[in-house]
Amino acid sequence: MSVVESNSDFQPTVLAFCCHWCTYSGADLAGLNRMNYPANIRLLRVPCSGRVNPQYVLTAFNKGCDGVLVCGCHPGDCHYVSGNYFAKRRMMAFKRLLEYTGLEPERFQIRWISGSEAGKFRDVVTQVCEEIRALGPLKHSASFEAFAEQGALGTVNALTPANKAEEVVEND
Amino acid sequence: MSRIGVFVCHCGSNIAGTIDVEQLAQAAREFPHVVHTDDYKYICSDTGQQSIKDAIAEHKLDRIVIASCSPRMHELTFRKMLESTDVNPYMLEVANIREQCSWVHKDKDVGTKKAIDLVKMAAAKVDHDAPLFTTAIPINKRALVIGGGIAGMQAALDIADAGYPVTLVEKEPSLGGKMVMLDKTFPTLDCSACICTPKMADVGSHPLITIKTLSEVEQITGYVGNFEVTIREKAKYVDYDSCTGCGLCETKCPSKVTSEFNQGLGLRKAIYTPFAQAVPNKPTIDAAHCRKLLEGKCGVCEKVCAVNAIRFDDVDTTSTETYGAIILAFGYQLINWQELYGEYGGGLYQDVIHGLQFERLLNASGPTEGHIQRPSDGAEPKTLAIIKCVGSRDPHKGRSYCSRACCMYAAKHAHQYLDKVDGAKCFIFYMDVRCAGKGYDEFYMNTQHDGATYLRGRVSKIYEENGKLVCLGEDTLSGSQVRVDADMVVLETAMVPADDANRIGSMLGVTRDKDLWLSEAHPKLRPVETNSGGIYLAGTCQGPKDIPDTVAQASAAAMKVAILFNKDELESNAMIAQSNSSLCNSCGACEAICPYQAITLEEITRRENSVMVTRKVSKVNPSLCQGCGACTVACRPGAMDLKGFSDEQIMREVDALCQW
Amino acid sequence: MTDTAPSITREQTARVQTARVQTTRVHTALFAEVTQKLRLRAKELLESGEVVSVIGWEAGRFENQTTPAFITDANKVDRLIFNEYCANTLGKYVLSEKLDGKVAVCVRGCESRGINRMISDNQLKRSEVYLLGLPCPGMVESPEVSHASEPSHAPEASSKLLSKCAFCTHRQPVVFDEYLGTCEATDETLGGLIPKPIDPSERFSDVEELEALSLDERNAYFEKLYNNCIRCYACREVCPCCTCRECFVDQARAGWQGKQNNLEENRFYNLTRVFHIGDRCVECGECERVCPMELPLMKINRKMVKDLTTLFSVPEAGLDSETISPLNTYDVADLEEYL
Amino acid sequence: MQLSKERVDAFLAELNQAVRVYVPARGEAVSSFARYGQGTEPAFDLVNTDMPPKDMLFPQTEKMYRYGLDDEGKPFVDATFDADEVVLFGVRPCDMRSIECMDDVFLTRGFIDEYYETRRQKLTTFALACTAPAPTCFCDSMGLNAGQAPAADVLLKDVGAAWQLAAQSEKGAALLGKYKGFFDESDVQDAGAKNSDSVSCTLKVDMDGVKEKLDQMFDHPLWEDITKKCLTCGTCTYVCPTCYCFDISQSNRMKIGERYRCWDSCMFSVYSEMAGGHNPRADKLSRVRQRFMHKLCFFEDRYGKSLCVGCGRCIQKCPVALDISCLIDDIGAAELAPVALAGEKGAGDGKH
Repeated sequence: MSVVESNSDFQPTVLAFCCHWCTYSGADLAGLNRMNYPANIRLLRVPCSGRVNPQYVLTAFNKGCDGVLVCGCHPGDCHYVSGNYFAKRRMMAFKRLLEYTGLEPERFQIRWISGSEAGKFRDVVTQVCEEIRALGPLKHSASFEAFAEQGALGTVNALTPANKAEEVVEND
Repeated sequence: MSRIGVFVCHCGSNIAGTIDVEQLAQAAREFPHVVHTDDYKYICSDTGQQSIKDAIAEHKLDRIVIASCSPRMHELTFRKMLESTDVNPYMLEVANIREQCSWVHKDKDVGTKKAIDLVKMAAAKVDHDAPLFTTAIPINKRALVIGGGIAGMQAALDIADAGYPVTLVEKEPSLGGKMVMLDKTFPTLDCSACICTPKMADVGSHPLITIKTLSEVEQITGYVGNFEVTIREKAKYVDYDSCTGCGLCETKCPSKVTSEFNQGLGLRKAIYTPFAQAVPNKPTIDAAHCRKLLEGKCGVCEKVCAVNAIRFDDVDTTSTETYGAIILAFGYQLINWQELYGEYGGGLYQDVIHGLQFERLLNASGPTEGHIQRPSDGAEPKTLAIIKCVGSRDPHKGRSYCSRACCMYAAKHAHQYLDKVDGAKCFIFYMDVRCAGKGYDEFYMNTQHDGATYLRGRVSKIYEENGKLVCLGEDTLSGSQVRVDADMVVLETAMVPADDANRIGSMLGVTRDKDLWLSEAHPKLRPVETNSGGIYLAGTCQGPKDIPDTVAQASAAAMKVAILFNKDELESNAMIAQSNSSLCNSCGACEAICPYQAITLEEITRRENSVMVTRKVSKVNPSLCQGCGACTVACRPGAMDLKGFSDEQIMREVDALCQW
Repeated sequence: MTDTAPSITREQTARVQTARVQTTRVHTALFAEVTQKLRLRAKELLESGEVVSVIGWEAGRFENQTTPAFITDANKVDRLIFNEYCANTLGKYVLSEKLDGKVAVCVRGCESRGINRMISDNQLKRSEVYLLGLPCPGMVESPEVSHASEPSHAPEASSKLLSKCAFCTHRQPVVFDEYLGTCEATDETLGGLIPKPIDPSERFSDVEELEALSLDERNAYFEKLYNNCIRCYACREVCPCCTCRECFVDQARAGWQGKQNNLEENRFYNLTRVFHIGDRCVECGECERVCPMELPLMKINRKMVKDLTTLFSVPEAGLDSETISPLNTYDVADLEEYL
Repeated sequence: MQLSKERVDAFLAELNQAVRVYVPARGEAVSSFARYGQGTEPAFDLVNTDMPPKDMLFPQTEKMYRYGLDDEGKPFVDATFDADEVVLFGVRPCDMRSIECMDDVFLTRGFIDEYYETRRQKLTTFALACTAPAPTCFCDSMGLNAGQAPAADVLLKDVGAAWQLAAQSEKGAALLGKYKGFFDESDVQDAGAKNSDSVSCTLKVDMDGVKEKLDQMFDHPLWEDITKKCLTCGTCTYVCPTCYCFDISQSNRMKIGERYRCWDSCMFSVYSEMAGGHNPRADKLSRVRQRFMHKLCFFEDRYGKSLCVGCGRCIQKCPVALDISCLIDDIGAAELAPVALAGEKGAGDGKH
């Protein structure tokens, strides 16, 4: 996987919701096999992809993640019979909604990775992380960025008339 | 204010080699509510565990983060350890810094940075952990077996022999199922009845087995250990307590009806036992054909019965009983080939029969007393065509799967035919010959040796010409068109799920696959369990299989029941869904989505804003819930949450990752 | 980045122009007749005690303005009116009004689908409401009470069809106990003066136009929308799908979002709102109509409706009270795009 | 002193160099006060902007202070009261009155809100007298004169091709003095001059005795009737120039947090919910009643004026046409119960 040069310094934060039974164990297997993949990925273990509320995905973006990956068992293999089928429908609708409202498709991806697919886990993580690295950081509002600058404890710049339309213009 | 302890494991050099464990522990000390951190060579060792226990006591820790290998490895180990401390075993989070960090990232700085993030998330999550507890579910040590074929009988016998009472429900008048209809069994050519009827007798006489024939399961509610089952026992019109099974009534009965047992090839009476060795060996009246019941005339059976066992006023009875476990063994049926295969005459030609009909023709107690005769004219067929995979491996007309038993079944038919009819010719149209099994391939080779001609290809058309059944097909090996003028054709038709599969499956929450076979919990590792606790599968209701596999699965299912019954109570899963009734708006989405039927809407009455309100709210049955959490996302009101993976916990993990 | 995204107004797209409607005698006669019948039946229902309340519309202070009316006294039925300014969709009012007994409510296409929605969501029993079906030709904007500008706004001779009515696919009620129109308010009977209900294939044309924009343009468009939202929650309060006892925005414990008005939180509110109702949206358009910031909310709602419709072949929501939400079921043969 | 309409842009552009100038403008969807320049087209023909100018002084979200632990682990609180100089140009008399109401709330009766005070001190207002009110305007019934804005620093009157300027405060006079080059000293009115001295609204309500009557109407059945149609959305409170209810909350990161205050609405049930779950205004009726009682009765008790200025925004924007002018009529027509429950207001319902 080639690293895109223009943004090669950028280290994205990519959150992966992984089901305990398949993808999380697939990731464990990748570890057991000492496979290498980008360290930008952070796994959040859930019992089932059906547990992943799309609101978590929005929260992740709102709080500062640059990309989100949702992984579960292959359809038909769900430890809980049908969780991934429900997840699939939810995510299909939600991903389209996010893309429609302006999110780059690469930033939110869904993949089925089984417990034996360590290689697939590595490949998917590598691909997703590199795609997001190439996109650069996710844009946030000025007030979010102001708070994010930790240590910059000077003037609270929000004490100026809070005209929202203006904030957008200045942000551009 | 919570008091979190963070313990970092070196795992020898597995972790410490690529992660700066001291730096990690130091960083963790800064996280909110973390009051103690430490690192050890091997935390999972006895001394490592002891040091955590000591730290809990010394620092009054109430929750623990362990940064080590995957939670899939040692989460249970550490939970067990916590059982002997004041900390609830579920106040524990494991940060996976080995499989998902030290083993996959070579750069120490990068790995350490990621490990810090992983511990952040675990610390944020553990801060919102709540103590969880399991509940004890009592087990009613009585089993219900649905289906009295070889699978059901074997399972019932095994459970009963283990010392637990069993009720065996069979919808036909006798036990035996499909196996008892067979003439001989491959590859040993044992007489099927000879090996099946002793089982039937054993079941009939076992003190712990209650047989309910002509019975159907109407309703099942409840959950593992506590199923409430309503069984409808149809009217038999004969009092089995007084009936001696002498058979006089059957002899005298004037109404003759096509015999189901003989697959439509013979006749029976309106009062009948389906076959000579039936269990129970007592007759039943077929109300649809009894003159007394239909027209009020006749009543011969009543007159001849020496013990006054005939009860024309008999009615269906239903009973509801509690069972701890259920084995589903209601078998299969043959595909309705007439509907699907118009090119084979669609039932127009009397001498095109299916395999089970052929079994009855071969059987000495069958309609022809074992002589192979054509149904149309009773003549002995000199040329026989056998067509395999009728309905199987045919996704366009039938089913896409292989019915597994037919290859051997067809070979056995050919063998028996060639054995019984002198100078006979037998042609077998096949797609593949699949004979995996002990002694199976040898049997097939012998059949070829006997003179059976195997032609590789499907028959495209059967029509009648000059008293012969012309089978047109292709021999794909030679690439030539083949025509066989047969006297009789045997179709080895596909096994398909029994009519009841869908109804009972949905009643129990057992999923069905695309062909409606019941699904096992795991295709490899849990082949007899279902996703519903306490419900097991035996035999062909799960998929096509032959007799040895069926018996093996039945015994395995029985063993699962015995294991369950060996305990007095079950421990429920602690990490399950829970509903907040003040938020629930009774929309029912959770109920619709739950794969385990663990959620029901129940009416509550309570005071809300100073007004007494009666409304429905969702309620989770802790015995049924498996903790998948699908309902929590379906619940837009936010009433449903998952213990151990709550919305709050997951949100705080995200916060910690992004903003700590 | 220069902002080339379209304006976030509710103005319709090129393909579905909002028609200007000239009120004619045909309409006047239709409305007068229905109003008479409505008053008569309301009186009978209240007098017989069959219902405790009739929900309809009455005149507002301004000419060409109406407001929801709740008639409990048979002597006051003459307050009820039905005309082309009955903009409010009334269905959701039955939830509070039914607490006192059976309620009669006027239903057009939009109300009736909302009623079905609430029945399927277990918020309402069919037996708790008496549905008075009304023929609806589509409603128009009231010119008097709009933006105040100087010199004062002169009422125009023709009025604009409400944008929610321009996208309506079912003007006539899909469920009712009795129908109060003698004739269907169809294109024929109205002499083609009111645009026909939109063809279901055109229903998503505004979504398709936005889909055709570039990612940056769409991003800019929706950022403008989020930035203009004041989070008054009128869209939530009026929605027949929004029947939670406590909205996610108020659930402090889970902490889905805070109360700041900024891009992140307004996006969270708007997208989550759509995700919560999109699988069940009856497309009454009330959320968009009530929005004081005049945000084109149906352009987000309808995106999810469109996707679910095309992906899972689901029928329009609210046509009956049995159909299960496409997100609460699945088919193993569903399209697979995540392998 | 006059400002020729042709020179308005030049003046505002110059002014905007030194201070932040806000003017009424049409947005893509609704109108509001927008920062002058950057493509903003002033819309002085608007009688009222859809959104009131109250966020100039009382932003919908206001960061109050930041707190936490610094690098050495010591706690800190960092609050800076600082604001830019702002000129609000073209604000209408009703909105000026609403600023007076907010001044009462945030600056009088023994409590001074430093955030509000800082902004208020840096604000200079140019009020624009009305000549032709909108159909929904009823300010004159609420005791205002649409041609006057006594609290404004500068009053503008339309005299056709120009605006007549009158400084009404030292701050106003100083500012006009600083930019006098843009102004003519003439007082001529041309033929196109509009009369703003005797403006009369078409919508009238009779406020006589309404407050006194409301004192006795806390449990009146009238509230039940109007409550039925209310959606309890926050539209009226958010478009109201005087609604000032707020909530204070915080967003935290690991070691630092920000405390902010944001608009809230008495229409929302969670607004009055207390820790522990008790809610004194859990039902819709008590919330609807609270809003109107606060506007027309309780505020008068405390500050001696009505909290409704007659701008008509809620009438325009209420999605169900719950019209405060109709309500005032209804109160006037309401029959009081024979035994009036004077003085018995529900406990805790005088929330300010």
